[in-house]
Amino acid sequence: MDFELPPHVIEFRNTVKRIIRDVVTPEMIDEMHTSGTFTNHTLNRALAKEGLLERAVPGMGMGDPLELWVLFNELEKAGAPYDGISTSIMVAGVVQQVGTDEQKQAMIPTVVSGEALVCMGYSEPDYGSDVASIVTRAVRDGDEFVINGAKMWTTMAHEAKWLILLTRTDTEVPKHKGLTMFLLSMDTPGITVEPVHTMGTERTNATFYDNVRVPVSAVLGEINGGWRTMAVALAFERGVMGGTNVAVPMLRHFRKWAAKHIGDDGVALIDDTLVRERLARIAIDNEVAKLLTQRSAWIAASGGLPGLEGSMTKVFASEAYQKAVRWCQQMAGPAGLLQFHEPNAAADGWIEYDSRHSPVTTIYGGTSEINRNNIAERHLGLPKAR
Amino acid sequence: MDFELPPHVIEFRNTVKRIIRDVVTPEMIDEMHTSGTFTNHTLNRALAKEGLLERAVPGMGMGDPLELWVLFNELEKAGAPYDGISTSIMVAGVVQQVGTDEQKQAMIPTVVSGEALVCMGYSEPDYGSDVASIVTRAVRDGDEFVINGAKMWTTMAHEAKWLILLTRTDTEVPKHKGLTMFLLSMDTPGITVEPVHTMGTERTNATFYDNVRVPVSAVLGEINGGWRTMAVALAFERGVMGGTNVAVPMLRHFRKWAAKHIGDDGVALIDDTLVRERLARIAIDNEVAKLLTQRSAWIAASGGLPGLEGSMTKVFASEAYQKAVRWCQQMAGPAGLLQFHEPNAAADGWIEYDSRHSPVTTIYGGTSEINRNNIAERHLGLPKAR
Amino acid sequence: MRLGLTDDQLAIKEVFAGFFGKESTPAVVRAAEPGGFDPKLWRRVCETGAPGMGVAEDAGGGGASLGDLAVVAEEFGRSIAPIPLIDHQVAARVLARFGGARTDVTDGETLASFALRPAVNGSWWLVPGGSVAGLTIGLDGDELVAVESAPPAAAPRNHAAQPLADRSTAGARTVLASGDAAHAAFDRALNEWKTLTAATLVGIGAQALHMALDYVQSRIQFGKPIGAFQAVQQSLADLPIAIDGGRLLAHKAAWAGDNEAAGVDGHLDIDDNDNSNFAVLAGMAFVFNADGAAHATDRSLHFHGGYGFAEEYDIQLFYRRARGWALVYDDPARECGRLADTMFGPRESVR
Amino acid sequence: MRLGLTDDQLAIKEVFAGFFGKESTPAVVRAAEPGGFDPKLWRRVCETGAPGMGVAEDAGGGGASLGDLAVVAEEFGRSIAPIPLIDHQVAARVLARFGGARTDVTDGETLASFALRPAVNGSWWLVPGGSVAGLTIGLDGDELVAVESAPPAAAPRNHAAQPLADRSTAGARTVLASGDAAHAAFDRALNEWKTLTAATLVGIGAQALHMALDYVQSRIQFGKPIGAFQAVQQSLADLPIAIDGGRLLAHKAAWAGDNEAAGVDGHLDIDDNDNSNFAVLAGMAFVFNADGAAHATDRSLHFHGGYGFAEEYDIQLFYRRARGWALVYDDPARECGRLADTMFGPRESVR
Repeated sequence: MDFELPPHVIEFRNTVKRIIRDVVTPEMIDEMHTSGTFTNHTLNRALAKEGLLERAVPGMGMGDPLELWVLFNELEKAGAPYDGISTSIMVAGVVQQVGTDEQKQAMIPTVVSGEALVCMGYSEPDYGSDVASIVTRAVRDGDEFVINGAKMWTTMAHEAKWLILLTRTDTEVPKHKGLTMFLLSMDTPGITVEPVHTMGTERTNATFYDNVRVPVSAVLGEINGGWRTMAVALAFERGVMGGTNVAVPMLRHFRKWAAKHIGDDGVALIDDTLVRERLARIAIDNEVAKLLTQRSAWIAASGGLPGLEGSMTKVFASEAYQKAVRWCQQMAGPAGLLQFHEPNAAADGWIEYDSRHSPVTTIYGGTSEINRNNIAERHLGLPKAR
Repeated sequence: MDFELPPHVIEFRNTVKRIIRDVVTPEMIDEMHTSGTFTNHTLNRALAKEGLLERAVPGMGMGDPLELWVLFNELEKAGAPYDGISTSIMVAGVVQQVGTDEQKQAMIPTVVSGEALVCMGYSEPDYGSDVASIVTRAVRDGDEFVINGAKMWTTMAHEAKWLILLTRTDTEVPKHKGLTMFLLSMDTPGITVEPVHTMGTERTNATFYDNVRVPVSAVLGEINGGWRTMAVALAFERGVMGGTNVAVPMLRHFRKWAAKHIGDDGVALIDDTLVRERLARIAIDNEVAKLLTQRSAWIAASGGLPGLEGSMTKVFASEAYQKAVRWCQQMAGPAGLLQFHEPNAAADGWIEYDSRHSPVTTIYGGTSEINRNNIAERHLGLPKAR
Repeated sequence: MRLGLTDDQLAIKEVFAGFFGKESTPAVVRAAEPGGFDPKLWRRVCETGAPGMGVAEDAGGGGASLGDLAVVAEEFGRSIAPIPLIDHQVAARVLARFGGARTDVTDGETLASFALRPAVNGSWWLVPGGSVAGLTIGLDGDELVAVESAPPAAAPRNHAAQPLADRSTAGARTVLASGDAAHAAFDRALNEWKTLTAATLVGIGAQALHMALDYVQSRIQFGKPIGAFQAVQQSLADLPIAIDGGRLLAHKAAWAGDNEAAGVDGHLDIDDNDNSNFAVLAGMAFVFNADGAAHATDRSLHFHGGYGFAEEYDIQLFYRRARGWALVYDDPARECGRLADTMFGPRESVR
Repeated sequence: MRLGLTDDQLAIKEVFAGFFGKESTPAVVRAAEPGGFDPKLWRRVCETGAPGMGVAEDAGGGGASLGDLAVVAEEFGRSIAPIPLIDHQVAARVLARFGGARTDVTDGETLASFALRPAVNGSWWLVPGGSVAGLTIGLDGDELVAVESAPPAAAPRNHAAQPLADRSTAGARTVLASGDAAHAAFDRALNEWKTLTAATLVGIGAQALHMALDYVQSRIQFGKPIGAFQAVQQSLADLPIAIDGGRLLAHKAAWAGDNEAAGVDGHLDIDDNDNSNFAVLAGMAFVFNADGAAHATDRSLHFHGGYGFAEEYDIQLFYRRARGWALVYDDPARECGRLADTMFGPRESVR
């Protein structure tokens, strides 16, 4: 029972905090919400410049494994645009683990320098939770594969230099066993990107693959080993790269606003008994979400694979966040409906934004139902129920 | 949109209220909790004497069909011991609908006079939710059936004169089609009753049937038509015979206590902001539970069969009650732990009692899960999922 | 006792279900964002008589009861029509009640709105319909007034794309009532607004359930429609309960409101769960349906998966309105506090 | 950073899991109802050294940290042992902290209890362990005192069959601390009690989940174990999350408490979710685990079906203790109010 970070990780955290303080301006956050693209080149480069991205890549051995969690936890708490680099660093870790030397040399330096982003093509229009059934085909043609199909939710595809793409290479075997992952450049001819706008402002994409030709050397991992490559990615992510403490900035934004929002009766909103109880419960859940995330980071740093722990954290944190958002928007009353830049908006519009953002958090990266299935079957040992 | 009862039903209600006022004493309620047997002969006879039981029996045509609901709603709100007569009146309705003249003449007068109670033998140790699979056998032997088996949760068996018993008479057909219901006297040789005590104080029973011989004339409904007879019983019950407004007396008990319970700061508990919000939400749910029940009564009184509406009411009311109990026990703090007759017990011990009683309400008469399955399949039209 | 609709109400329901289903499609709703007002749809709804249908016949209106308006409101909610219909109906009824019925308001030619909060420093904060209404009815100190003034050019950007605006108490000002009468009239109108908003929220919730059922029956994952999984079914099974319960409660509030208007005072005995008090039922209906519609749209969006979050799908339109159309009044928890004051009496032991 | 147990703690866990599993079976728990105290079990637990293990070594105790005690508490909770172990451990630590360590208390020969509330009119209300303790530690005005007096004959009948009693401040009275020091010592002890109770509740929840899993895997309905239905699985899947989260929180509180005792003050920055403050973590652990254990036992009982409600099944024993062992202190909602005072500052705009 020692919850304190080791000194060198504290130093790492202080560096992250300093960079955030210096680089992440309200204007930067504003631009991210206006553009819908949750990445920022200035921030990425600033982190890269001090070697933080390199240290965070899993398996590179440059920093303490806890630093991956610390980096994204600080970025998340600050409300900074980090979606681009989180995916990129995770994929860099996958390439480090299963990629060829050629792939490593081509791709990793571009990511850890903060110059290049990576996007992921897993889900398809007809296959979301059931991703093992995807139908985008990659057909061998001599030394090449020819890829045809469509992907959904290819976030950052319009900014990324790299793409990892899950395809079906064998239709004659059980569905998990006929998948192959590719690492390719977004410049490859035949790729089209169409924006998909969301209620949370964030832009994602549909991507289309029309006779996209890649050399056999673009296979990431083994041919027909795509499911395994995806599992490596998931194991790296394990819920420690952001997404489990998003209620922290919301509580901070709300608290600051509620302290200066004086009702007609002269009482500050923060002093309302019904508000205080709910804020305390949000703070408790934030602490628990942090501890569950910290546990995954600790297990990973100790050489374990916190897969189910990540599922548990994700279910808890996303549902606690949604509850917290509902409470905050209700407590704010009409002010909780006003958007960024509107006078009198609760917490400068953050509450309204969180209310639009929160629904997706129990959907992406595995719905709560899929995660609960996994917990029931693999953690509790109950019979398979689907 | 007219929510007012017709004048003659108001008069009926006033009569029920008067009898309750005159007959239902704190001592009577206390005796019910001490004995664990939730019926009272004096009350039953008082209701019978003024013809109220007779009027309430479904299908007898003696009173407005709304009166069934009104009778049990008033008894429930008063916290009176009514479990015995509610089952009895329901079964009297079944006998009225599907029984032979002989059965009607033998059984109904004993019930509507408040003299005899009825118990029900449906569930078995191994079959609760899956009641269609029960294995208590009834085997034809000339003009008789010989019954062997065991039943669980045969509440009132130790007080009842009559028993309706679900048995398997044919093992060669699909399970719903081989069931037969019997109406028999509890005096019939071969029946043993063993008490089963519950955390809610209420006593129920396990009953055992050892070569119990009954004439063919004891069949209630058709041979192998037991499922249909049970459906008639369910249709009569339809959630209007108590069980959906049990949070009403709890709120009343809590409110009265909270008004006189003064904290160390001199503030009455009822004036605590956190208490007031929760009490208001309980009152809202009580109103909704009443309206949903009233709807079932109205549909039935208009000639409809409110089966799914009854399921919906039951799920809502029982879960709202459990939430309300949890809140009340928490709001009461340590006083909410003290039982009847202990000094300083919250609401004279009612809160502690409700906390022990409430768990069963989402279990008996169809678990919430079974009811939700039914709603999903039969009301929402979703595919069968079990 | 008759808990369902009268034959007349069934006819009203059919007419407005048809009207809104045809005129206020999701495309129309979407096109009216972010301002939240479609002038063409308003003109069309005026042709149906809906804006003035709640005004007494002798004042030139349709003479509809609050119960009838609740039937319209549910269909309005089902289509989340981009017009401030409820606000206008409530305002028109207030005007007529104080002898100020105006043909242009009853007809809907002049759009009226009702300020949900008393004015502070000469301004009514976030009046629903305020960005498009030429006439604002509201409480200003101890006076209930109608103020005629030009609406602002635009609404502040808001969650539900509602035509909201802060409105000044300055302008061509008519005093409708003063003193206790003004406060009573304001309370009455606010209770009508809560009741009709509750019915609107029932419609939003019912439509969200309908959309969820469509989606989960057609979306196949793991070789089955996702609606065949108990994980989905158990969660969706709660929705019709809350919708039906919420509708009964909104209807009972409307019935109690009509009784009150007819001079039949309601009864309130919480200890006996016996309650026909308009103010209490209106508050209850608001709280219960604010929660119910928020939950129904949340579950429906969730079971749409990623598509539910995509702007091009319709459920997000409902999700946002389920929240905005209720919270423009207030936090349901604070409304519970006010209900407690009525149900359990004032906080006597607290200074 | 090491979130798991140390090797020593793993050994402690094994010893006490074995002890309670063997000595405090459900039959033992049941036999001790309604009084809630098994003197034989208390004597046996004294042999393990548990009553005084949290007392400093130089005061004659086992020198265990609060973290070590939390490990014991979880196993104690898992077996819902009918002895007031937590209360005694907290009381013994207070005594020792003020130089009043007594061998008879450290050994457990004299049972001590800790009053969770300051005395009012010369009486401590519902002291856990109060019906059997010969020594009561509590706050009386501005003094922290230890009062020696004979316990009452019986406990009032209560939900969890706890050995509760009201205790008088009269008796052989030793003042342990006065003024600010007394209040600080009381707060410290109360935070220890909350932390250890939180760990106890983790044990209750974990055992309730264990019992649910046993039952749903063996109970067949519709031709399958009921644990094969998603309706059951989805609901049970929440339990390990709350249990693991609650355990981490209780352990962090214990760690912060040990730091505080060692003179390392905690840090509190809620805006940054950075919190090592003992008082706040203890309150959080209490609230979170009071809710968690109540929920876990509720779900476990529910999935036992009718049998869960039968007295002869064990889950009802856990259900009642999950509530009683927490609420004997207070409503978690009120504890949230106190946490808010620390986390967000006092209510300055309210007189």
